[in-house]
Amino acid sequence: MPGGDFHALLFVIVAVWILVCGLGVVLFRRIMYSAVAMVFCFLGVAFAYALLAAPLVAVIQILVYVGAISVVIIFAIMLTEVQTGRLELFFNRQTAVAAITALVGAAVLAVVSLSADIGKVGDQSLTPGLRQLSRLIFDRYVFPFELVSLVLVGAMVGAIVLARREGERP
Amino acid sequence: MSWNDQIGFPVLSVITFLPLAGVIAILLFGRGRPQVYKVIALVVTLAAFALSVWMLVVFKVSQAGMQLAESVSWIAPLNIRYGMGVDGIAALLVFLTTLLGVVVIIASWHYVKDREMGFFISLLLLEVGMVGVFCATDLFLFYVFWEAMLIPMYFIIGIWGGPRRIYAAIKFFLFTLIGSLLMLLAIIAVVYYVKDHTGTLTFDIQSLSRVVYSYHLQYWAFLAFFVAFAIKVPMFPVHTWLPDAHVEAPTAGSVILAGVLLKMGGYGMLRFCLPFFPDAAVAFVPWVVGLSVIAIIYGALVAMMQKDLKKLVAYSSVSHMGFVTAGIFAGIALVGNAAGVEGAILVMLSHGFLTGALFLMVGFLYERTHTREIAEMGTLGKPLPVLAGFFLFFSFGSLGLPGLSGFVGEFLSLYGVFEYSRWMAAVAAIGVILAAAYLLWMFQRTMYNDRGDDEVKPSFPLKDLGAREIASLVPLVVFVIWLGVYPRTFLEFLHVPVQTILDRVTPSLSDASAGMGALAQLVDSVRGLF
Amino acid sequence: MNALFWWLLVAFLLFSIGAFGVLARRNVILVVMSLELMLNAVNLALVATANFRAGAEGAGVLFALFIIVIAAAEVAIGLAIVIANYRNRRTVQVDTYDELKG
Amino acid sequence: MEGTAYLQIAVALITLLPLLGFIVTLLFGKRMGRQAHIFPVAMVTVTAALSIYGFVWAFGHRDETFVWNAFDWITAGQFHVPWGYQVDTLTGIMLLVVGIIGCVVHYYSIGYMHGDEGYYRFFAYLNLFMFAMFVLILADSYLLLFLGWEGVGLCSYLLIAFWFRKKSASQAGKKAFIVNRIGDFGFTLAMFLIFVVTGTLEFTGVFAAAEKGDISAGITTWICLLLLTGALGKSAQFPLHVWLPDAMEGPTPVSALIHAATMVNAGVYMVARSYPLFVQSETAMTVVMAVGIFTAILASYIAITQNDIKKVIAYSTISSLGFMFVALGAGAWVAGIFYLFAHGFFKGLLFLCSGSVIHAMGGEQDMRKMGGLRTKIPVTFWTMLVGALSMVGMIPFAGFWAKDEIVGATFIAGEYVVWVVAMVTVLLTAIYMGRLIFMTFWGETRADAEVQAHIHESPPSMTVPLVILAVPAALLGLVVGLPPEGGWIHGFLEPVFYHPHHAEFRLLGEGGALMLASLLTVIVGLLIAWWLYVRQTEVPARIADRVPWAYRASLNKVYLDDIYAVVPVGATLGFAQWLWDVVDVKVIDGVVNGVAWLWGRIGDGLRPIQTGRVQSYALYMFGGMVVLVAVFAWVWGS
Amino acid sequence: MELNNSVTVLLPGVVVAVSAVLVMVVDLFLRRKDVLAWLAAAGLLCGAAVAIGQWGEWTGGAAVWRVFTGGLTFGGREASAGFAGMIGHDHFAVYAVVLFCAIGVLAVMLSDEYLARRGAARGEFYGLLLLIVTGMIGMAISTDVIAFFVSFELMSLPTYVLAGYIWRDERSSEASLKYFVTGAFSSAILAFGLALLYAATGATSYAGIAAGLARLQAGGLAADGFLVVAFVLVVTGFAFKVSAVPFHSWAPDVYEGAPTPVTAFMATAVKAAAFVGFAKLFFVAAGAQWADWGHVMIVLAILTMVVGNVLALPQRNLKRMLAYSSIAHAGYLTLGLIAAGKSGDTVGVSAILFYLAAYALMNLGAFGVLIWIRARRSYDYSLDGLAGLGRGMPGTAILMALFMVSLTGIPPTVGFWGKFYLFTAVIQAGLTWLAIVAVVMSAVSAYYYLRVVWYMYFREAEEGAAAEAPAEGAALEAGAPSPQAGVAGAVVIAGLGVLIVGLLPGPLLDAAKGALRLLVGG
Repeated sequence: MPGGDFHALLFVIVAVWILVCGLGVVLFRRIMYSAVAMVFCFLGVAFAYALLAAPLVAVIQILVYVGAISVVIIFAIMLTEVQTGRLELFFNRQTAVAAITALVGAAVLAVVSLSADIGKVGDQSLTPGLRQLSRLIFDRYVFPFELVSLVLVGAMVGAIVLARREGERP
Repeated sequence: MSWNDQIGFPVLSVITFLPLAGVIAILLFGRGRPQVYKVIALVVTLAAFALSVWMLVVFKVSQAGMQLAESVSWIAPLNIRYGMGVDGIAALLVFLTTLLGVVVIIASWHYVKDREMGFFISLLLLEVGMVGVFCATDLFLFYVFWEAMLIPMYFIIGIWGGPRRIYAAIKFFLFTLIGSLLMLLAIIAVVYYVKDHTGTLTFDIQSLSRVVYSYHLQYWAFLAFFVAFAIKVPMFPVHTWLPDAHVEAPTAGSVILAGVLLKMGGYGMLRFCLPFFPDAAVAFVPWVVGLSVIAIIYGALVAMMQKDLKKLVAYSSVSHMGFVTAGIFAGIALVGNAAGVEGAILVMLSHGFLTGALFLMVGFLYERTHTREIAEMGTLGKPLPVLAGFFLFFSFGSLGLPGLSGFVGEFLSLYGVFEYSRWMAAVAAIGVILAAAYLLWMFQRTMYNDRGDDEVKPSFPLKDLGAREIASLVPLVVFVIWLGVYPRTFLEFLHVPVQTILDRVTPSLSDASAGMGALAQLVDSVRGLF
Repeated sequence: MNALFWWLLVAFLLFSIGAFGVLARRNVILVVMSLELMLNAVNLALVATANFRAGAEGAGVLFALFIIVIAAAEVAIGLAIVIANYRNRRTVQVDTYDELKG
Repeated sequence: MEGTAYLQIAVALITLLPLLGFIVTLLFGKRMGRQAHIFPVAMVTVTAALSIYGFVWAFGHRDETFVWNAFDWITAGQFHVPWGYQVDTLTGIMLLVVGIIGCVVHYYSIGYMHGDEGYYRFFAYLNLFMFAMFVLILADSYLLLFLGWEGVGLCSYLLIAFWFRKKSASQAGKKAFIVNRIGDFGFTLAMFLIFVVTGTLEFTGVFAAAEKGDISAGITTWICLLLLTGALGKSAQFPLHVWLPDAMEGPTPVSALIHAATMVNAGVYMVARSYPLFVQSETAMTVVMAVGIFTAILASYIAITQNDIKKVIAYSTISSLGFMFVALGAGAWVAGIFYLFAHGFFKGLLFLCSGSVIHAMGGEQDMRKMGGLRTKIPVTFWTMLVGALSMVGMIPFAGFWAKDEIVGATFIAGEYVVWVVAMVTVLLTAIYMGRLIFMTFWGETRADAEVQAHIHESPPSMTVPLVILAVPAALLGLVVGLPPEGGWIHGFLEPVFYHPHHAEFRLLGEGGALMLASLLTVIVGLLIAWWLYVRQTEVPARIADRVPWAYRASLNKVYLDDIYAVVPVGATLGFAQWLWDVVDVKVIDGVVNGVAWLWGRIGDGLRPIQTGRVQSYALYMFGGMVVLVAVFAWVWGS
Repeated sequence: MELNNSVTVLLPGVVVAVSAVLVMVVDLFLRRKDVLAWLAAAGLLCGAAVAIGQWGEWTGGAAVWRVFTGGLTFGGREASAGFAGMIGHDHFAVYAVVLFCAIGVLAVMLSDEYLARRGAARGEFYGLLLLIVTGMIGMAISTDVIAFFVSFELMSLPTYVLAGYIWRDERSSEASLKYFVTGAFSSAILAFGLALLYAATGATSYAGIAAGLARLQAGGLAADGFLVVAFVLVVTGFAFKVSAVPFHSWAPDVYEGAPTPVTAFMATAVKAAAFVGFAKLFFVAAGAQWADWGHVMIVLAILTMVVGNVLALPQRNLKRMLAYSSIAHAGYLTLGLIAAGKSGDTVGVSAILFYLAAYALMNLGAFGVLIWIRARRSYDYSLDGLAGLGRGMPGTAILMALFMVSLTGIPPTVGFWGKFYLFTAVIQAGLTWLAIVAVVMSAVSAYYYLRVVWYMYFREAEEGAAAEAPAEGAALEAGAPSPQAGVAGAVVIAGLGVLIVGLLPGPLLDAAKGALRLLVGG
């Protein structure tokens, strides 16, 4: 168990929280419930980040995921809410196979990888502080940083292109 | 860069690429003007033929190795060179190719109606590839020509062929392609084997054929090369593309196909299979000769049953080419059995003349009767005496009448087989009887009367051969007789190169492993692949 | 099993849950949501590693940050595509989009 | 060789002139129309003169063998054969036979073929034949002999099928060539074997090796038997004789020249030429004799019921050739050649006469429709009578002396069974030849009135040759064959057959007795024939009724053609059909197309995997990934 | 003037990225939209030129370089590393950059007419296209998984958009959706794989990963299982992008549905970028382990070759057929990776580089011909629609035949050399049997490639099918000059390239070889 009993307890709580909410996302029949579960799941992940001594990521997780992505998704849901289909259509025909595959997949991945030994893994937090991170971003990681900005430009342009109304021209 | 050191003139390149120049000239000046492009085609092929005759004249028969050689760096990173050169074998085949090149141009003068210019361009391009195959002294250049040649042939069959032309074209293409792709792998393996062992990367055929290859490599690479060539020859049981291709191809295509393309198989065996992989070649002798003998008999028997004239001639090719492979491989089975090999080469030449001519005849018949069904003909000797005369001449040449070209080669190659195995020779000799049977039966059913006592009268007027058609046949007649009566002219070219090949093979004969079962060796070497 | 592996186990499970959502849910928006779950699993693994692995120098954290941003871009584009399709077909049932096949 | 320059030129011209005649006639004959014969006949006349010169040379140099290698023909590796000519006394005899008869037949053909639409073609073929035949007999190696051998086969094919618009003619031509090819199969293998053991195919070299004992006995026997196979085909011996009767479809001069006087003798000539080989193999000699005698009696038996005048003569030819083989097999080599010599003339004569008869009867060949022609065509009658008497072996015609030597030789050789069969054959020969003469020339003319009105003697171009041939047919024996078994011809051929059969002939002894016996047999036979076909013409029918199987067997040529149609021919065709229909189309091509089809089917079969639903694709991906992990972990773990 | 290496290294990418923005900005202010294509092409060409200059700098052609950079020079002739190992510039990357830019230029030429005809916005299109190229360049020069992944996404996300660019077209938007779902799915898997790699080695730079792996190996730890999972997950991401079976299923649908110029671009550039980027990742980060890890690729390669070729057989839609054929080609290319791992030398990778260029030429040509035909007459990309093309459009048909022959791999075309070089690598690696499989499969492929030829030449067109007006010609902008010249130009360039490089492959082979000078062990 990581980092002593208290830590372990927190870990269990967070882990269960994340996984239950995750299951909720994929299992709830009403898509709105799923969306809510997703938001809680994101929050759980943010707690996990905090637990893992990465407060910056936790904050950004909340900002971006809970604040932005979830909202966008909920908008999209509302936009397409008009027809959610009949009840039996929440899952597709390959659900059983998919479930088995996912279970087996999780099992295989976990068993194969986690039975291995990858050497010494420290117990205490090694995560650099905020100041250090900012330095890194604008020094070593300036290249991906710039690229990410291009990704955002691309996403913006792309979304605009696709979401344009009928007959609308730039 | 070293252009040819003997005569100062790259005659082989010129022969090879003259037709290409013709193609360019046609594209520039010949559009929409049939007379112009036909004349251009005729002129360039004639020029190529004249040059190839000149090449034979300046060729020094007693000199070993490649002559009239040219060599220029082509693809430097892989040390692939543009290398041209001929030995006696190649020289003769180049000559055969250019001769048939002229013949088909003359014979096709009025043959196709549709997209005629494309037809002549295809023929010329085909000639480039064929001559190139025989001239190349760089393994890679050889391969490039070998494959490039497929495409014009594919078009010739596919566009101007008979009703089942698409099937035939694709079958032809795929069969050859499978073989040549396997060959490509073997080429790579061979070349890099040499590189690994000597440190030099070279595609020069002469250098490669002096290396001693490991057994594993020899066995499977031999088989890869052999399959490629066997398909081309074609040997039983990979022959079925041939009848289809022949039947559907237009006359010129059939002539080239039978006259030159099939020779490439035999040529390839002589140039690659034997000198590169002598041990494997020797070990496979019983199999190859056995298959060849089967092909001889099988081809003859099946030919006998054909209802289509072209198919009959096609299967007769299977039978005749059996003598080639049998002769070549029987020739290496014993020390000093050059007769078989030289005979095999003569068969190739003679088959080029004869079967080419027979296909021309069938084409001429078809132009007159609009059928190739043997059953729909009969007593045509009456209205078409000249045609019948030529037909008879070539038929007898084909069935191996002494004094005509077919005999010398078949006799020699049979003799080679006889020295190797008397029983196989005896069985193969039955093929000669059968050849008489199917050819004479064919002749009887078409030119003579085969239907009781009434003369069969064609319902339409038949015109006998015209001057142009006769002109396309006469050169073949000349060479058929020449080769039959005075084969020395041709044989002289063969002594030295054949001896070179045999010298290369001879050490393998005494090799203990040569006695091992070829299949066991092969299985072993295939296991090595994995 | 060390602490990192426990966290990785959670990541695997979340990842598989997300995968199940992608594979089985009909609503294409739910598919997009499931994809986000998967990316969160990745981030969890990264941050956990960054926390526990010696010598990582914060790379994991930064990677996670980048992925979060990319996820946002992905959602934007994904939803735009969903909307475009929705406009064409008036449905969000992803398995009805099978005009192209074979 | 000194002093042979003229001979060299002569020999070269002998082969070249007919060839020239052939080429010129083929190219320009059509334009020359009715005059097409001039050039070829002139060529052959000169050739005949030259061949007589050749004979004369041999006559003057009987102990010499002239060999001239004109040029290297085939040189390939270890294999070397020149194009060379050889003249010795045996060749001399052959030159004489071929030259004279060939020339005569050419002249005869001018009249006989007059008006035929293929007039020029006929002369061209005849010239080509002369070329090939001369190459055959002049060749100094087996291979060149084989060239002539096949060349005459080709001409035989062309000439038999000369009237190719008749199905029977085209069929017969094809049959002749293919049957000969079967023989040539053996010939070819024999040549291979000879070359393998001796390293040469030139006669001098081969025979020198044979005499030195370089060839083991077993191999010698094999070589001889294989050579014999070739001879069987060419000389129409059982079981390859079936082509010759059919060959009568050709114009009669062809029958005379090719199928009686020259080409069919090639087999005999070849065996005689291979004398040094054959004498070393007792087995081969015995086989030769056995084949010969069986063929002789078989042919005679068949001949006796044939109604076609040419068929009768054809079977008589087979029978005569059988006799020659008997002679060779019995070791009476000279007798064999002597008989060949004489046979050439009288059989040529007989055929030409029959041609004259047919000509007179307006194309009718059935003897049942002839009769009483004795007075209507006297020249033909008398010359044919000479030929027939010579054929049956009536003293003092040429045939008598030759045949008697052969029959005697069998007895002296101790082959009594053979002798008895030979005597029966002689009797049968006398009967059927008598039957032929009597049915044709005696009795009432049984032809239609219209035909009868047109019966006329042939033109001089035809009758003169008859007379020319009748002279040697009658007198040759007296000139060269006396005394029996020691005549001039024996001395002449001795250099070739250098182990002569030295049995002293005594008139009042074994030889005389045998001669008398055979003469009596002939006379008895002729009398029987006279009785059956002139006096009691209804008896033959009654005999036929009494032993219908024997009659029908004879009439149907012992059913050999029918058997051949089933066993070798039918079986081959059936097998070929099976190969084509089943093996080629279904199995081999079936596999080829099947593989292609299979790929297509697999492609079609896999298409549904591409469902079009994106989640299936994701499932493949995830599943694939999991499987990869599992497999890879398992592989690596183990 | 000496500048920080990091900046000069980025120069080609910067040029392209700036062009992307420039195009979109100019689009806002300019009415004449045909300028945009010129602008985009110019940007790409500049990027390529800069890259070529960099190549020249290393190979001694410093003068060329100075012309472009006004005197900027590198410190030496070594590969340059920037941002503390985040990116690394070498011949390998330069080769790739030139390749991407060249493909981009051809894609622009192919697109302009198409977009005009479909009435789609061109500014955004070129902008996104250039962004994608920027992402590709990023993949090529990255030496850190973070940079790599971000570049990967920069390449992927706009591609989803381009696939659905004609959003009114149901098929186009469906293709886009499918591509997005599967693409995002695989991105997540890839990201997880990279995360696990990071977890295993504690590093994100390629060099760090390599060192970490070496440490693990040296430490004798039983880390294999972990690495297997990490590795397989990364390979999954790779296999998805190059459409290797069983991660290929998106490709046929997306290729068929996407606008044809986009399909052409995806089939060539995206695949090339995936191969280039992942090859660098595999060989620099995991070079030592690659010989073992190559085994998993063997399974993928065989499956890919077989399924791709076999499924191409029954296709009668040319775009779809080419999609399957591109799957098959991915299989051949994968052989190069395996060979490189197995033999431990570089021939395999340089064979891939050569093959990618060859494949780009012939595939762009083939798609270009389809666009060209579509622009000239009503054409539904079906095989039957090609009937009689040899007579109706002889020049087009000749070019198409050339591309098909080249795809089959018959000399003297560039496709042949690609296969030759690849098989050479495979055989040298001692995997002859694998080469035999490839050969058999390429014989199968000959059937469907040649079928195109036979439809064009051996079949006659149905009456009245030919010479119809373009189906959507009405959408052409009034007054705009005919943009068909671009398509024709691209096709002819591709055709000439196929033939000329086919006849004289030396320089390109040299380049492909030279590109590896500093890769392995770097």
